[in-house]
Amino acid sequence: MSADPRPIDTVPTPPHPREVLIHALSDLLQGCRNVAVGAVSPLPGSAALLARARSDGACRVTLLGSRRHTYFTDGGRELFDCAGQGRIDAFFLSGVQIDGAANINLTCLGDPQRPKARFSGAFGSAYLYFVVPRVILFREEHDRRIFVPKVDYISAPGATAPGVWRPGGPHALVTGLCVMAFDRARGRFRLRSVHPGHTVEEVLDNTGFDVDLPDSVPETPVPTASTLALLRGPVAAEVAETYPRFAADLFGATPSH
Amino acid sequence: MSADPRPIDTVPTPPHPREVLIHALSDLLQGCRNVAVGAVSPLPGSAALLARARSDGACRVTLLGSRRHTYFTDGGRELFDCAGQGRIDAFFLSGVQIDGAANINLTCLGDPQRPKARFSGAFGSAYLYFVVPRVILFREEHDRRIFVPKVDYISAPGATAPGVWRPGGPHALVTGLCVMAFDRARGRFRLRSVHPGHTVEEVLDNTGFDVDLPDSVPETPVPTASTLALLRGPVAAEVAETYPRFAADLFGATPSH
Amino acid sequence: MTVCRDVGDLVARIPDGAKLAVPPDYGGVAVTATLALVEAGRRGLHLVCLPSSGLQADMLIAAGCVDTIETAAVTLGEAGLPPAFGRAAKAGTLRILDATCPALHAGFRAAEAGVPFQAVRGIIGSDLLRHRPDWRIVDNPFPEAPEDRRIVVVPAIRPDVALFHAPRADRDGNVWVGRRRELVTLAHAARATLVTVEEIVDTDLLAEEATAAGVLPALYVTAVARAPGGARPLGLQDLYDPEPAVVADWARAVAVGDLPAGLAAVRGRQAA
Amino acid sequence: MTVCRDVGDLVARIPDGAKLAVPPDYGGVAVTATLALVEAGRRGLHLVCLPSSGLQADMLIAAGCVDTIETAAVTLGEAGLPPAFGRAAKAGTLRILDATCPALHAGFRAAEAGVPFQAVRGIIGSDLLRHRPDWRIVDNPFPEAPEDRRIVVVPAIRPDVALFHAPRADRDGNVWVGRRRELVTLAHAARATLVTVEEIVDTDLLAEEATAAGVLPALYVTAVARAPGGARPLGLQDLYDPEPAVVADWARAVAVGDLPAGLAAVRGRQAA
Repeated sequence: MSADPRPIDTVPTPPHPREVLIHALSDLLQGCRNVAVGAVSPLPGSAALLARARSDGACRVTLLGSRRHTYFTDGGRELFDCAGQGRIDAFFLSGVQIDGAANINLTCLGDPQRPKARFSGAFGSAYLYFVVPRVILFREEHDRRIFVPKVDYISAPGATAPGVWRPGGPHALVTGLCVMAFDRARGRFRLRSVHPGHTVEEVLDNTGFDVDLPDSVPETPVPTASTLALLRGPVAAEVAETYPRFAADLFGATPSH
Repeated sequence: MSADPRPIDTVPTPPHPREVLIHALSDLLQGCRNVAVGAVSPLPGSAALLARARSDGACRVTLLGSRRHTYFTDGGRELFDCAGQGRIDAFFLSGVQIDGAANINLTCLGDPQRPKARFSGAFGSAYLYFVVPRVILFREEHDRRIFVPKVDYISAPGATAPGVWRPGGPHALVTGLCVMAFDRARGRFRLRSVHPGHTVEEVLDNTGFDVDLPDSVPETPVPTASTLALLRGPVAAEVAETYPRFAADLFGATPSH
Repeated sequence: MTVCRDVGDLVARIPDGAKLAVPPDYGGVAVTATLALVEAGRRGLHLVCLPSSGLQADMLIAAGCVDTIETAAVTLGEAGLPPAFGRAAKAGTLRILDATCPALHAGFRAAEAGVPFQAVRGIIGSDLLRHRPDWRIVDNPFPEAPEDRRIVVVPAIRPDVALFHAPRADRDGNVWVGRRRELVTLAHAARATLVTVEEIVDTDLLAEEATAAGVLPALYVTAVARAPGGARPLGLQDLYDPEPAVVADWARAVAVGDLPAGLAAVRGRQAA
Repeated sequence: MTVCRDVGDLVARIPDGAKLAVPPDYGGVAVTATLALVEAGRRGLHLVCLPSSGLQADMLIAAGCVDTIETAAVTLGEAGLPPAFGRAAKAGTLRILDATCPALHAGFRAAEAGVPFQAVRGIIGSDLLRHRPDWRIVDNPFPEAPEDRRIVVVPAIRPDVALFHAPRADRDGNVWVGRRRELVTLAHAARATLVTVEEIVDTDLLAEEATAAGVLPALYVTAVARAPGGARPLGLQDLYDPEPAVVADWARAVAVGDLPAGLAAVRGRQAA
């Protein structure tokens, strides 16, 4: 059941910045048949569920950590097997550092033997980044500590030397400020759009690597009223099943049981 | 329930030649913790169940094709995985031809491209023969068509060139006439015993390869009265679950449900 | 996932020349669908068995549907060697890729894991290897012991279509397979998976944890069709037993070249 | 198969220095048994995670039980990085073998299949590989495409002991794991498998086909012990949910060096 507390006939409140993000992420999933989302990823998870709701049944979503949105029955390896079979069209990755060649660092800062900071680790990134056709990098914060010229540790590389089979790789980067597309041939990011209320200068000031710039950079599209209703209604209720606190905070939603 | 139709207080009828065979096969399984038996193998299956009954719970038996005596839940590969893990101590193989180097042929006679006769195929033999420590070759018929100088097609080799890991291999050969032990170091069979009613000459006359002979060849031991009672009682009833026709013919037994 | 109108509709998705993967005779063979393939006059199939076959392979070979069979064995159990297979083998009219069970499991497992090959112990020294140029001996990068230097690797087996019969599916296409997990592997490895089932149920097979453990998810299932008794005269799990007398009827008829009588014996065990 | 008197009895079978394999925090962690290991003062463990860990790894690291951890990640979920792990990593007092999930699955799968290695896609170009001399790049004998020439192979992972918690076992030692099939792989790969369970039932878990599909057979199970609530404060399948507040209590206490308070928070969720 939808738990949107707002009466239907009022004008919707304008999109929250996170709703713009979810919408931008969701747009990047168009045409995907199977999208998988890692654990503890409420914004990508919401985006995937929104993409599914907009796909008229064509898009299947697997949320790791969700009971309802997990179709797997072969244990923990099935996601990786499934991706290796070419059945997963899109996946989200993040990084404590991300550089201009789309290398991501999920492991440590400084010398790996005596790191200045240590993080969780690579999880499946060093593999999924190679086999999933459309990997979307996502990090809500956007500053020069994160977006660095060169990551301290390559947990998963953005590009690969010749001789290695790689049907997948980086497709785009979405942050709290902007959307960048990744050009695999050039091995560089290109600014695609800047979110409402932010500027190209703000993006460049907060990015530690070079970004290709088009002649004019459009504003990131915001969801239409009907998409927003979809997001705040049935999608929010589905999100709440896996991320109750997140859904309650952003949408005022409770799980649809 | 035992279905032995004979009253308990009569003197047991003397062992049937097949009961001697079952007993001989069972003796070769002493000390095994896990014995697996392939499909359509009533005599080895009976031997394994007799070994289990005599082991005081120490020996586990997996009969492929039996609902009750199959412990596997990971599909068809589990037997092979399990053997590769070193968990299967003994297995039975047979052959349409077997030669003096313990090569077995389950595939064809003549040129494989245009065979004079074709048989079912290798099944798992080309693997299990390498990884199961105690492989017992069994063929009830004993003649020179079967026991040949050199098999036409090596479905599974008795010995292996250096450089190949092989913890398993041929242990013994049991036929309707005799028991032979296989000497892996010499790569040859040695006659161990001849079944009651048969002679060393009969064995040699019907064997197409050279066999090492000890100074004196004992008679194959027959089951004691208590072993016979065990075999004809509870073991026969278990055998009947998987091989009803065989158990009815040999023991007059019906399944224990 | 499509629920097909009937079995004919389902097998229409198997083109001539397809690499078709099937389970063993004791593991959920789609016999009704096999009859439909025979009736449709399918040609040029590359049949790959995980790891063996029997009645199903012989039906397809007898009807001229098969160019190549890749298998560890073919057997009708007590009824012996499948007669059409035996005749084709001797005549040299069938390409036979003899394998051994774990090599087939390894090939399917490699496809399942999305890797190009898997290692298999044993095999070296057998004549199987001499007739399988697609199998290789490589240096073992991780020897267990000094003498452990050479090992066989087999390529991933990626069938065009996997075809089998199972007790039930739900409306989403989730399929109950229970302990017959080679059916899961078949589906993981294949590009398309077609399943006939005893029944299509309205409940979600993934809803209950106890049931979910034995379910192949709809994600891997291309289409299903209802075919009650669809594995007869072979058996189906704990639902019905194989009928060796009918298999023997097949063998007797085909041994004397009477394919119509053989097919009639099998068809006689199918539901109307 | 042994039914142990209690959990202490069970963990007494894990020697100092053992290579100990465990599931992820969401997959049936034996927390009661982990407390028992801490209490027993076990030392020098090589912890190998299929494919990650969190609270369990941090408990063992905080208590000084672990020399080496081999894992794709360590995380307490919303409570962030496990503090004892983070401290040991920075101090260089813990040998960390960083992996990626499918490489661990591949290593266990190789052990399961009895082969010395398995290939894994990807990885090449990551710094993981620079720090894993036990992983190799080899020539791909079966390229998918002309540029598909080099591939990573990882060695089989054969733990001395696998340890996990499951809903139930029967008297023979068959263990219900349901969809958590990585527990099956852990047991197949390990030399010994120790399982704590919510309950030991008198019925045969293999008797019913519907139940059998989710069962790890006793063949692989060395010993079981009853430990109701034995995964708390982590979750167990559909039986109980994880308790992130308790995990956060652990993290807070250990972050300020108060191991006794951290252990008390966890122990407070165990049955008497």
